Amino acid sequence: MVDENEIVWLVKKDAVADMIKNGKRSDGRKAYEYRPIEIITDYVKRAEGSAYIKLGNTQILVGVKMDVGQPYSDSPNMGTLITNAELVPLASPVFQPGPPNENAIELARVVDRGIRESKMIDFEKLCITEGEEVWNVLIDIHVLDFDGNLIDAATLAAVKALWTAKMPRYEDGKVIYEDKKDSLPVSKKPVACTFARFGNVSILDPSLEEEKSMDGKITITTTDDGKICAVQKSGITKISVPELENLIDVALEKGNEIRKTYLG
Amino acid sequence: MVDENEIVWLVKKDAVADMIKNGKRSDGRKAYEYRPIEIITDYVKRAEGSAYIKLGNTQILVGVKMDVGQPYSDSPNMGTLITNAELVPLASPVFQPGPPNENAIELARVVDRGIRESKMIDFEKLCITEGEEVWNVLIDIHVLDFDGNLIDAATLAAVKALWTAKMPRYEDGKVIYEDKKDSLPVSKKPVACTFARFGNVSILDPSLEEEKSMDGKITITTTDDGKICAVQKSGITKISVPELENLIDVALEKGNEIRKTYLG
Amino acid sequence: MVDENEIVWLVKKDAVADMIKNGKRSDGRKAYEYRPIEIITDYVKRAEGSAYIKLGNTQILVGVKMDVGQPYSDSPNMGTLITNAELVPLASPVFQPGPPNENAIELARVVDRGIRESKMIDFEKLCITEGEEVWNVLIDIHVLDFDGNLIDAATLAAVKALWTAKMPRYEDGKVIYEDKKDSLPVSKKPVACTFARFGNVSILDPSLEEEKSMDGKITITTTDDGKICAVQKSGITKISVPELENLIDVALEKGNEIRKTYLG
Amino acid sequence: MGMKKEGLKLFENGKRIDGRAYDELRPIKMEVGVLKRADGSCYLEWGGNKVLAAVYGPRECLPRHTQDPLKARINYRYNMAPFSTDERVRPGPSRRSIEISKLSKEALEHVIFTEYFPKTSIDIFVEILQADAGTRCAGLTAASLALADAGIPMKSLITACAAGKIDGKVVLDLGKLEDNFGEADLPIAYMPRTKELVYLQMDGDLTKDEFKEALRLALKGCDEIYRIQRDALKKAYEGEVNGR
Amino acid sequence: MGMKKEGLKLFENGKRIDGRAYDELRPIKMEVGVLKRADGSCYLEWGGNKVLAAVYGPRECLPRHTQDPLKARINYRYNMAPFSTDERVRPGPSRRSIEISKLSKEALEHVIFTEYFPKTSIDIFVEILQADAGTRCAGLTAASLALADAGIPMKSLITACAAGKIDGKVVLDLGKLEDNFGEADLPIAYMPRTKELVYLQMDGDLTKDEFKEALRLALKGCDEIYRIQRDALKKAYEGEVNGR
Amino acid sequence: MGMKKEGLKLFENGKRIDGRAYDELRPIKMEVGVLKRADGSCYLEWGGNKVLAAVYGPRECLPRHTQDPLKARINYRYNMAPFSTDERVRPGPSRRSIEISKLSKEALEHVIFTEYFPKTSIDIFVEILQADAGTRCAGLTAASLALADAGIPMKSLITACAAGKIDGKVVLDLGKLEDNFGEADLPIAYMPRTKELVYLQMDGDLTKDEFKEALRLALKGCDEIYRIQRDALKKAYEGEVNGR
Repeated sequence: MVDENEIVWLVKKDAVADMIKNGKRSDGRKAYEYRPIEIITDYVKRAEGSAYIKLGNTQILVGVKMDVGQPYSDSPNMGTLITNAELVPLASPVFQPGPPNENAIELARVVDRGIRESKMIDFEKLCITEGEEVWNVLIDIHVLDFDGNLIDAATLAAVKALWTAKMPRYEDGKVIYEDKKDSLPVSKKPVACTFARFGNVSILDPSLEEEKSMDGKITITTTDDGKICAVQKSGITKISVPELENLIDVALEKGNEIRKTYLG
Repeated sequence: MVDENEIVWLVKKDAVADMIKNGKRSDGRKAYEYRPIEIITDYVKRAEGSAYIKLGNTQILVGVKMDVGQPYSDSPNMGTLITNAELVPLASPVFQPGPPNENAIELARVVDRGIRESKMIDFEKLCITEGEEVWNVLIDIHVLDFDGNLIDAATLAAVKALWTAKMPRYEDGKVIYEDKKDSLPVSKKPVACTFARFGNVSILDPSLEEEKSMDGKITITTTDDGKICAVQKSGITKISVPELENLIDVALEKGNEIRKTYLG
Repeated sequence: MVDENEIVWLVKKDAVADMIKNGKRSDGRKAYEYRPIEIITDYVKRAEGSAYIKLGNTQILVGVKMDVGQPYSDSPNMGTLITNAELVPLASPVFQPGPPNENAIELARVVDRGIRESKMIDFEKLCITEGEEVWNVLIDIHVLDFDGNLIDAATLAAVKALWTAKMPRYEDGKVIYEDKKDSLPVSKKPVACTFARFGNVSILDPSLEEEKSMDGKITITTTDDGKICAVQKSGITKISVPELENLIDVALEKGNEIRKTYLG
Repeated sequence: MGMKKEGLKLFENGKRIDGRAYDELRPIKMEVGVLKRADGSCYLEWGGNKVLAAVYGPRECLPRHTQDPLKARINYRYNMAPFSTDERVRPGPSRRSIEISKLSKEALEHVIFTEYFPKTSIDIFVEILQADAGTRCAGLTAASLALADAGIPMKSLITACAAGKIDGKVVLDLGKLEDNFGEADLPIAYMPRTKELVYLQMDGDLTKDEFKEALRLALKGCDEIYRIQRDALKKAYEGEVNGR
Repeated sequence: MGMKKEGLKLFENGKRIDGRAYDELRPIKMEVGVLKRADGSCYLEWGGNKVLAAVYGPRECLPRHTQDPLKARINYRYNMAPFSTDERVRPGPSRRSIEISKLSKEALEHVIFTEYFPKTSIDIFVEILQADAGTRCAGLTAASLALADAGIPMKSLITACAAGKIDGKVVLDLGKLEDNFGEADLPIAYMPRTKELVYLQMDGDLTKDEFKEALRLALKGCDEIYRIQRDALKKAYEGEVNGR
Repeated sequence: MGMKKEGLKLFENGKRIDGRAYDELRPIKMEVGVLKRADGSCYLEWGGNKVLAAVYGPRECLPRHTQDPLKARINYRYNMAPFSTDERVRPGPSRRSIEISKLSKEALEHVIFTEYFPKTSIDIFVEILQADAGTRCAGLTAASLALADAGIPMKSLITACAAGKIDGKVVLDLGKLEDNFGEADLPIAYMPRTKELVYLQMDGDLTKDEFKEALRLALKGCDEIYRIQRDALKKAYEGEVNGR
């Protein structure tokens, strides 16, 4: 049944989209402008690293935990990385309890890919004994308040948490969480830029209202050395090659700005 | 929809509650009187220990199994205890197949807490090799016929099963279940007393009919030396401090009676 | 609600059953006649062994994978066998995604029993180090197009895949899948014959149309040496002892034919 | 089937390892009406097996979309208690218990007049409290009595029993050791009047003649068990008549 | 309870290991209205605990067959963030979190006027972001404020606090080390006006007198925390009035 | 991406490890209408990939509460057969397969006229029977043909192909070794007429110029594959006309 609310919503959705196609955003931002960003590191003491981020009204807490386990058989001298995202129902009326759905999985995988493919973590330095014991790095993305663009916020918080994390000591087969000192072997600072698509128009950092009206979105993750390390199109949208190339330019430029301001 | 059955039930529920508030129970018992209890030990030969209990029309079979595994890293020289309860659909028209729901989990945890916190099991004596191999004690509560007050019945049967259990032999990394001899390292005899609450009135050992009409209940588990080792309030009830202190006195007294009669 | 389609279906079902009770099959086959069979082995290169089978319009792909693991404690010098069936929703409008339901589990278990009880695999030869490392044989039944009689088709393909499989090398605690040479230690060729039951009439190799109209079915698995190694009655049917003995004769005879033609 | 036994003799001097003759059942006893909450119930001991069966229904089949407008839906849940065997059984359905439940349900569906109770479910729960060999037959035999105790109309009672092969000899009603080290097992269930089979499985290694002999023995076992079933019902009925 | 501590002194010279007196709470602060999406929310710090509570509802209870025609359904989900403890917590409900959620839900159900909102659900989510000891009390205290912030009508606020025993001494509000090596823990929640208990658990080893003393201390703790709750609500209300 | 290769040369003397030129596809063949039960189907071989796609629908979308009153619901299930890779794949969805299914579904939802079939579902199932590299592109290409075979009206076919980087060189259509040890992978799908992208992922390490070159190559690959798709449909259509 198409109920009244749904019709109201379809009208509103079209209005938001029309405005954006005319170059306007309801909060007055420019097409390629981020909402205000606030980051607090070491938010959670039990984690090896953590960062709370507020991007507009989106709030996320990312924690980095480490433990020791076996390496994968095809990379016996490398530590491992697992990234997990929980869209806990505290953060939005539409999030449900239960195991991660396809949206949570996609979020975790896009963040993971940006970090992994940027090669910001030197996994060889996380090997303890080749073929036997390596450090596992576990990134948990805990969304607290959902107001759009989780990927960019979670990537930024995760990179910040990795840069500020301290490794626990490992002694006699036990991880000593009470004694953390060394930094993680990290270099590079990948930054994800997500563009919402309305027809052929793209805007950076969509708010929840914009996400509800958009056709889809494209995330481009870049690194300090001007390279692209991950791209993801999501939702029911198409893009032409010239427009994609344009967004890459924007992502490279905005990535540098974010790096300078928040990961400096 | 409020159907007719439900209205009939609400009326009946109020009638039961009113009667109890007037000091009467439909089966003629006094406020602090248990239904008849019957216990058969060694009911199941494959278990290391077992006890069948009939409390009024509630029937439960508790089995104790043992195997060998790794200790927890924070208690390397101690055996472990796991208590599990299955509310199998054979026992009641309202029990559903599937993993334990919150009621089954609460039952298992309250029974477990009574046993664990009474320190009736000397877990250090269940260590085989420190940090490597210890005995695991697994208590399974299998409810057969549900007529109220599972916690008291299950606790009593579990304690009885632990006291009558015989440990299998452990040889060359294998548990020899065919050869059981030694008793478990047990002392103490914790007894749980559960009081149903109707407004500010409390009655001991509620039957199913009473449980369906009560606001909630309070379980107090005591040990031989006159101590309290576990308390749990459950359901939508409140209690004042003086009434709680009164129930503790009753639980201590009734606990001693039960111990003398059934765990002597 | 009994909808119109259902009534149409009930009429059709009765018509199919009546015809078969009168000794006729809609595709013109005799009571004990198989549909055409086509087998392609080594269909999937990544599997150690594989066979694609087409039985009428039923299409199944069976793959055999091997890896190394611990033996069961009660047979420390024997390899292991696991048989799994996935009724993937690609194969039929009524198959649902999700873990195997009772039909998929029964299919896997009947195929497994035929192979296991025929003793066609010499599990002792799959032992690498007694009590520590043995080969696991994993048979996966992947149904691609469901037109009836999965058990016979899957058993035949599984036996063919086992006979044509090549074992990978095992070196320094690693399975080298790039290097496969030796055959599996197999002898015997179990063949399953499934009879659909319509009242007291039995027909071999039911098509989907026939399965939808039948009361139930009986599978008899026989081996080269004229022995019976597995029997399974399934569905809501009964059978008299003389009729069962008759079906055993047919299964022994048809089993030999299939062995000669397809497992020669 | 199929474990190596290394020197263990299962059949020697005409006797089995527990002293039984080749065609002798283990001791069996049954009692109906043992549970208060269930609509029908039966407790059964059979050798070392201890089995409890309960029936609920006919009752409204929920969730509604699982209702059959033309007949009752039969559910059967065979479950082993965690402490019923030497190695603790993990709670929850296993592949084995799912298969046994399916086949047992189908056997009972054949005899229950399901068309009398459209849109309802009849739920049968079988708990194996202690397991020797032959639990599926014990469960089905008990379930059949629990259905009778619940007053569910049936064409016939169902009686189940197995025969098997040990040391090359076909025998009735395998015990636990015999089952572990035996060469074949043939569990069946029949309808006593017509002797038609409604449950049938076999695994192992039997010639055609051995199969026939095993069938014959299993049917003979069923005959004896059917008598015990009738006695249990009679006893319960008399109890009822006498106002117990 | 019950870990061996080997020489560690938890109570010495009238002081606890973190310097507190026996009847002293850890530092506590609370703030309501911290989340945009939720209908009500509260952030609470209590010693090393960091807790966020959110309330959604009353809203349509789905799926429909879970609706109660006479009152609102209360759901409570206590959840530990994976990075909230030294050993990473596996996401998803544990037996412990299911029990805590059940008892907390029942405590709140006692004070919410559920009959005002038939067929709806009121969903309470508590995330433990960083865990010290006492998270169930911290969660329930925060949830109570989040309900107030959401404007859900209640008979009373709820305030929760625990007392316990260390080195044979009854003390207020156990910290993490005290909880690991202590001898008893008694978490309660009360309704401030009547001082009646709506949440009550205990584990450990207490004589009757110790139990009474622990209750007395826990109630005293609740009194203090209730003041902090009222201040947090007042602050939020003033903010609102002043157009924040 | 990202495994260490230690001395292995992937690109030498203008040739790749399997002898292909930098801009050369692996051999591809397709056939539609290969399954009897499905409404549409396609079998595709692409290098060492063997892929089967089936389409069911439009059919009633169940359970009902998942129906969309304004359009068809598209479901896409990418699944790897357990024996499709060297290490057996555990049955059931993985995080990887859930992501691929989501993105593939969205690509197809862009071209299917979903508004023609409100309240229905169109279910697309892709089974990877043997996996080389590039299974997501192979699956999507096959699924597009299966939809055409099922007669589902679409704005456009979809054609998918990937480009990547090995030994610093941008090349078309990575094989398995190239994928394991390569430096980047860029799978795309386009609509042939407009050359707009409806599927787009990338991982690895590309400069902007390399990215443009990879896009150019992938589009060229799509052009070739689109021809093969059309031929497969033509062949099926002719077969049908000729009464096959």
